[in-house]
Amino acid sequence: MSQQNRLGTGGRIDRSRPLRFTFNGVDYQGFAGDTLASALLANGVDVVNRSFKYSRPRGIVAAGAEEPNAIVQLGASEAAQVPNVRATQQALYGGLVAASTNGWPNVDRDLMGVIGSVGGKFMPPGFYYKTFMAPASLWPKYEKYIRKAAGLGRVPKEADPDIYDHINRHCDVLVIGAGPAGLAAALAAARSGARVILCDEQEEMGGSLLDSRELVDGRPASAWAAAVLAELATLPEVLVLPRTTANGYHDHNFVTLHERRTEHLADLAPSLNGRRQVRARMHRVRAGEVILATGTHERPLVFSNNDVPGNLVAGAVSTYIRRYAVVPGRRLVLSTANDHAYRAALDWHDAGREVVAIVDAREHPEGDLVNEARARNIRIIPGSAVIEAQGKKRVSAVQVARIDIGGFKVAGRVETLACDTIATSGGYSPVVHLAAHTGARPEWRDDILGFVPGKVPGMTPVGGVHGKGALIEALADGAAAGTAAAQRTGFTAPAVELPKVAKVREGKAAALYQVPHVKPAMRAPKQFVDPQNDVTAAGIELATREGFESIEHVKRYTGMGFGTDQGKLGNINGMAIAARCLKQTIPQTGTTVFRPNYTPVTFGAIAGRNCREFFDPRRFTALHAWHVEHGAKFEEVGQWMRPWYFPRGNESMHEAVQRECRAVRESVGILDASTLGKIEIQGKDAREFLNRLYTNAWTKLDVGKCRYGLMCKDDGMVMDDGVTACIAENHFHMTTTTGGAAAVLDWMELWHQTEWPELEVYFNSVTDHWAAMAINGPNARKLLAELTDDIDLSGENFKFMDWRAGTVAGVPARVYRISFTGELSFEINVQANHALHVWQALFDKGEKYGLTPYGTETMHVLRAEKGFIIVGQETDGSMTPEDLGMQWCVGYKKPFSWIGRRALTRPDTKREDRKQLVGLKPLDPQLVLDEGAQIVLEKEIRIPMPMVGHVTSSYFSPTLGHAFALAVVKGGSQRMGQTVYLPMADGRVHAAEVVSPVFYDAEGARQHV
Amino acid sequence: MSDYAQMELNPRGAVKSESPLAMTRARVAQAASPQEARVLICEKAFLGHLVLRGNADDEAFRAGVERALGLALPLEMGPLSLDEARGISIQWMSPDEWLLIVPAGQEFAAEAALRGQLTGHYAVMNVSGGQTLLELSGPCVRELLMKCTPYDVHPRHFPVGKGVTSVFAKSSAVIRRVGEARWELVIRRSFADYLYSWILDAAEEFGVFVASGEAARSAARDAARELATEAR
Amino acid sequence: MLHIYCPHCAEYREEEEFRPKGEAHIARPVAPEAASDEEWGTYLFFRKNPRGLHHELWYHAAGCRKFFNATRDTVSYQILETYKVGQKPSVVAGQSSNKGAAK
Amino acid sequence: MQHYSGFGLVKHALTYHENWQRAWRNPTPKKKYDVIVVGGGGHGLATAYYLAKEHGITNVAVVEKGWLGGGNTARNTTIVRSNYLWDEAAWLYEHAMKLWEGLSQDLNYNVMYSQRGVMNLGHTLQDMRDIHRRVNANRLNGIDGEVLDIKQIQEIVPIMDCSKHTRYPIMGASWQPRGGVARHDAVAWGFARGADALGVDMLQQTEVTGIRKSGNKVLGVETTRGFIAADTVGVVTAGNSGVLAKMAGFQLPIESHPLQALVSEPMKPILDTVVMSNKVHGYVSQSDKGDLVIGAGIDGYNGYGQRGSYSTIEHTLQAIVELFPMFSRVRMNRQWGGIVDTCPDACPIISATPVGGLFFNCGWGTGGFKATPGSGNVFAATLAAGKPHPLAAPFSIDRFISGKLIDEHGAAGVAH
Repeated sequence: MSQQNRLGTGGRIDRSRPLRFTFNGVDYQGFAGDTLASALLANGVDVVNRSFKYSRPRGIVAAGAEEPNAIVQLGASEAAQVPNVRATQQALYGGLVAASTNGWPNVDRDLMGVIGSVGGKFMPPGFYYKTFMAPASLWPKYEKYIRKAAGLGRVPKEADPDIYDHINRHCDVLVIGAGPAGLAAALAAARSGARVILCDEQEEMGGSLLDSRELVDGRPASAWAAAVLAELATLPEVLVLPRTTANGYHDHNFVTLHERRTEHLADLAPSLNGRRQVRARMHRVRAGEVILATGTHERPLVFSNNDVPGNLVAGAVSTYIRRYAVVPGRRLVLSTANDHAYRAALDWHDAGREVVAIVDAREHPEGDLVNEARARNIRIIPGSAVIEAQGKKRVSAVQVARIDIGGFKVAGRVETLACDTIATSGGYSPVVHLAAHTGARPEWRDDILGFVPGKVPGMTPVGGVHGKGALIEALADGAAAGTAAAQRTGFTAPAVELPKVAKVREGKAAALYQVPHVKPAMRAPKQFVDPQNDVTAAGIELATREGFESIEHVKRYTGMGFGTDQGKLGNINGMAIAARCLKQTIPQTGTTVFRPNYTPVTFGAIAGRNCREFFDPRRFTALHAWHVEHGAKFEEVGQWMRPWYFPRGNESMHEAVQRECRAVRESVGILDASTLGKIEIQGKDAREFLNRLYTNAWTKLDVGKCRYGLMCKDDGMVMDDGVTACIAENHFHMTTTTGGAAAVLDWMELWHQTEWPELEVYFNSVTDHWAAMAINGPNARKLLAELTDDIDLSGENFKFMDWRAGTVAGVPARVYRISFTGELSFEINVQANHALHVWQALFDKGEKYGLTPYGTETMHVLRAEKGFIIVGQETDGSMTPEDLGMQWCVGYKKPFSWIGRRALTRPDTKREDRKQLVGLKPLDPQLVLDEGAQIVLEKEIRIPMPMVGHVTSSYFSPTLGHAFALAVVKGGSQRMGQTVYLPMADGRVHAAEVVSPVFYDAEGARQHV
Repeated sequence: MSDYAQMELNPRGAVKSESPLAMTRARVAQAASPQEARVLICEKAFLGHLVLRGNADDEAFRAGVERALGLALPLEMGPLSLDEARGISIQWMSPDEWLLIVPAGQEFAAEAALRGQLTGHYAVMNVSGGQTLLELSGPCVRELLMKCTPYDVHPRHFPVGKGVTSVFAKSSAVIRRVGEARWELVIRRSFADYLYSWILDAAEEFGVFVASGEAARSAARDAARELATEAR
Repeated sequence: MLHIYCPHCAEYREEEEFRPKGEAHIARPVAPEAASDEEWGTYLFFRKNPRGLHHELWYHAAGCRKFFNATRDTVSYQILETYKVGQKPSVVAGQSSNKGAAK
Repeated sequence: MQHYSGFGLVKHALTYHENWQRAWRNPTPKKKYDVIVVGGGGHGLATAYYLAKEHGITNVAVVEKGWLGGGNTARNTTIVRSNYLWDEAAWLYEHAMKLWEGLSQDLNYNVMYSQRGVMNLGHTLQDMRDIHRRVNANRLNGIDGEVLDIKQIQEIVPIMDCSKHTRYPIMGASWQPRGGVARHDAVAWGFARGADALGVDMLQQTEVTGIRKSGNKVLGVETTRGFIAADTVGVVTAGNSGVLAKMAGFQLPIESHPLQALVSEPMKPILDTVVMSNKVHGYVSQSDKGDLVIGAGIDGYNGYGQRGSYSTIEHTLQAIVELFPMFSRVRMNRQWGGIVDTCPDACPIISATPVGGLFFNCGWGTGGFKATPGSGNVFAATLAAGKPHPLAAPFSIDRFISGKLIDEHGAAGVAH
């Protein structure tokens, strides 16, 4: 395959390493060191895509991040697909497969283009707001067709096989951009011994040094870059990150760097030494100082048909020639408003191809590069600009005319010049994006015709982004900033000796953005501002005409800057056009706010390794392996994996739960209660603290006793509950709900630290320290008796709500006689390392009692039979203790106004018709009501109808022999015996009787045996 | 009756104990041999972990702690009080909180010693069953840690002998640097499986060896030293 | 991503270690039962929510587990100081003074 | 008002689009208006529109410090739904939903309200209880909704990972078919154009610097363009409500927080519905342009900076990749932040204030966009009558004193 545009010599490609690749199904060859874009240009591929709205053929415009057109679908296999890859930033590798994202059936013969050229005139900005409204019923159909046209690339149909990760970095000086200013800054800072990170988005570091015509210390500029990089590599505290884009600049000098580690090698990350490699890594950098050396983006000129393939920005032409040895055409016309762009014509000429003319908007171009052009006898047409390109899939000619910039009109005869390539330059926009991320508004500078970064604490812009684009200035600016930044972070930086660079004399640039046409902008052939979104100068003019006068309105109405290049190429031109239409200056028109990302970042890289098992921690008890081994199904409660039920054989959940329930009520069952939050409280004011924290009183709880407590927030709503034991006079052991443990401890610390620091008390979590095993049922005592000989288990000496220390199965234990089932129950707590031993010992001895492990579902049934609440199920942040019928747990007479007390006397909390906890007994005893069913008072359903409450918990009780539920009902305590109705989605209406929430053993005889 | 109840929680007789990683170790395979691994992981199970609370401004409290433990109470975030020979360390956790780690089985004695020396407002809480200690060694440990914690682990910021508490993956951990390329993590029991799995996954690219038992542990340590020397 | 100086740990730590806890120096009425519904509602829910300097409570959740205060600009996000609970801020907004609010 | 239609578009094309009229005027402020609406976002513009259209009050100014629709209207994820739990909230949002359904025709401006359905996922048993509770309540309030099982979810969103291998496997979902998304900017512009046509003055680049009172009665607003008098002032300034309240001399039970969102690059449509998950905390839809529009969580600190913390974005994308593993290779184009004014009960305030003639409509938190027409409609009625519209009455500031909160936090399942 020929590379007809490749030069025989020069460039930074490796001709000894040819690489084959496929684009739109055609095989091509490029070289190592190419980008996909340079390889396509080398092969003379003109049309790389079709535009979004008008489906116009589009070619490569730029050589970097600002490229709007060359957006391709990458990937040889389904799982490897990557949508919207910018060909100018994709390194070529052997076997690369890419295709255009738009165009049907293909980019060269595109049928949509016909529609675009005919229908385009009916699609001005905002056209969809003005139509598709009648009839209203057809909008979904219209939308379907609108959606058909949407999007660029496509999402892979398979899950991503690659992995990603994050790394946290801290440095003294972060230098973003490894062009001349960035390298000088990094070198100066690094020589001080400071921790320096230097990153650059390109495959190779050096920035403009890699395609510069200038000499540094008498040698090619790239040699100086190589020398600096070599020195940096020897410094231990320096990290150099190529292929790494600073994509987001966040508060307090936190910068995210997106490092693409394998995308230059293959579409799927190859393994290394048999181990997986991450495809991309996000460096989360906290920097003492940031040096912004992001350079500039060249602005193209806006003229008619400036989107025909063969139109490039001037700097890109130089880059392709000098860096990749690719001349993207035969005959060049350069249209410029500044000196610097003359490089394109000089490089083109020196590559042996024809420069038809340099069209310079300035009346009297003067400068070193202008003189060089003159010396080569290149025709320079002053005071003029290209006003229109001709050609369909490739430029065939240009129309050039003398223009009056101030008067915005063509001021002379139109001349047609045959050519196949147009290079343009309207000037250089500092890459201020990152600085703008922090909220700093860019500031306009008339002298450089561009916005420079606003002030950001700890950030120094250098080089092009600082308005110092000339090589000699950039080097000095960077070195000075590097030294200063190192000093500010506490290092002494020896001065860097600047290399010798000749000063290039340049004439003043002209402020040209949109080139006037002989026709008014609304009637002239399309003049593209943002080619990816097909935003034209006429579109911007129309927007301002319709009253969209803020630049944000203009952007949003036209879509300008919303492409994947985020307006890097077009935004300033668009603003200039809006300013012209509104008869304002550019700074009056304002700038738009740039947001992260600077260039798009893979979701996977941002997610890192935090998916699947690492998405959120799973917490396990010391007995988890046993539960797994015994077939438990698990329910997750606040990160904890709790056994839900233990099915035997082919048992259904219902069957297993019924069996487990019966075992507890009839003999003995065991629950792993280790997940309950446990907080150790020590200090002489522990009791007082509990008095203030809980709704009930703690002053008189004796050592060896336990008490249930309810906690409210200060709005009077229940937040948590649990049992707290008095271990010694000033020593308590608190339990909380499984999900609430951390929040309760933080809550206690909050009140102690901010409100009551005078109380002498300390808290600490001991949740993980203790494993807790609750044996429940009439045989619980007998079972425990077989494993302990130092605890008197008799009913008279170890009463309900007592706790005792002793030995269980040879292991020191605290045994709490507390019950969440209403049965005789002992909760055995041992140091978690010994839990499995005790658990197994219980099963060894428990076989004869049919000791049955049970999970949370059975626990829920059993506690609901007793009317015990679950915080978070019976409560939802809007229930007071009184709503729950738990007045018995409220210490109205406690002297200190405990947390939540005052709120209970607010008008709304005093209402008698608040929702209150009740029991429901379905009239059909077999019917288990739906949890979440709404409750109404009338059998006849009419919608809308008033609801009085809902079912919070609902089960079938094998003990009661019927279904039952807990519910909250407005004025529920006054409705005992009343029938309420529960309308279902399928039209059935269930009926239930309002009853007490305590269904079983209301007098509590069983737990007191 | 005393104001506080202290309890020996270790059994007298032979009882099989399980560290927080017992289940996880069985689940996770060793990834690399000690020779090629650049990260070595070893659990130091069953140590005594105690939380000590008290007023650092109270001279009597400080003196009492020193008498009880033979180690000075660290008064600021960072430097550990460490006696490697005796296997005892005290780490500042908060202005009024310290983590005391003692050899396996000595937690009761340590608590008793403290209670014997301290008066006034203080607290000692045994948390030995609730956490475990992981030793990480090898030339790539620092880079591994950078993937796990936002805390700056650079030697200039994290010299040998320092200990901090910070975010670790999506949980938290106590991070201590006990040698040039030797680090310790103190992690909570219920999060141990998650953190351990996370560490192995994050360390995959370096090659990771899981050492178990005392012999393997010392072999691992030797290998780590060698590698650390090479890396320099 | 804020970089926050913990006055207890005496160094800057990453935002992930902390949790914001809203406005600082909100005093619970000393005698809640004597407080009017308005006073109680104000204490519970009504906040200064300034655009500019904000004295706010932070919790070093993954560090020393201590609460402390910060004076932070809610527009620029610059933190002007952090100080311990019980201390007063040294930086207060000029016009929109929070005088007397510190406790 | 120039009527918009497909036919008109063709006609204008023939004259090179040179004859389109302004969508709204750029008037000089009058000395006095009957009503001033402070805040030219969606809610404020809707308020002005309905004041003029439904109450015949056309001597109205909308005072906007920046550009119309430039606050949260321009920065949200455009989700519209009405499946709220509590009656008061459900009625208000359903009122809005009904207005959404005819809004393009009413305004003669295509707001592209696309009823593609909103799915709220449940990942735990309690999530499912809450979903059943909410859907049952919605149904009895006349709001469409159903509970979906895994198979039904998979039919609607085949690309979502409904397997057991995710960290929080999906257990079910609620589904509101009438929910969807709309084109956010168009909503502001449509209301502005409609209000302008009825005589409302849109005063852009006019910042309110003070609220003038006489005793306890509002007289008008001080602005950067001078004093403007009005008998009635309605403040609809979202994240800046606290600042305005301070000018009027009182506090609100509101805190302003950053709320972030992001979009991917545009891709061929692959997701035709709105998927929301409170548990893993991510929500996503795909716009008609092809970008995935993704909402992130609220940052915990107060902030007016229109930016939040990066860790919030990280977590959001973890959630999205967790739900849609095939999105891992998709790339995030742009993120941004809004300022949300959040009330303690996650419900808005539409209320009279201690100052006579001064009303506030704020505290919408993350729920503002979907309420836009309903909020404007009931607020207009409130301003016109000088007392709360019945749907607005439960949203009075007094509820924070009495304790009658409408707590949509826990039980509603989702807050967005």
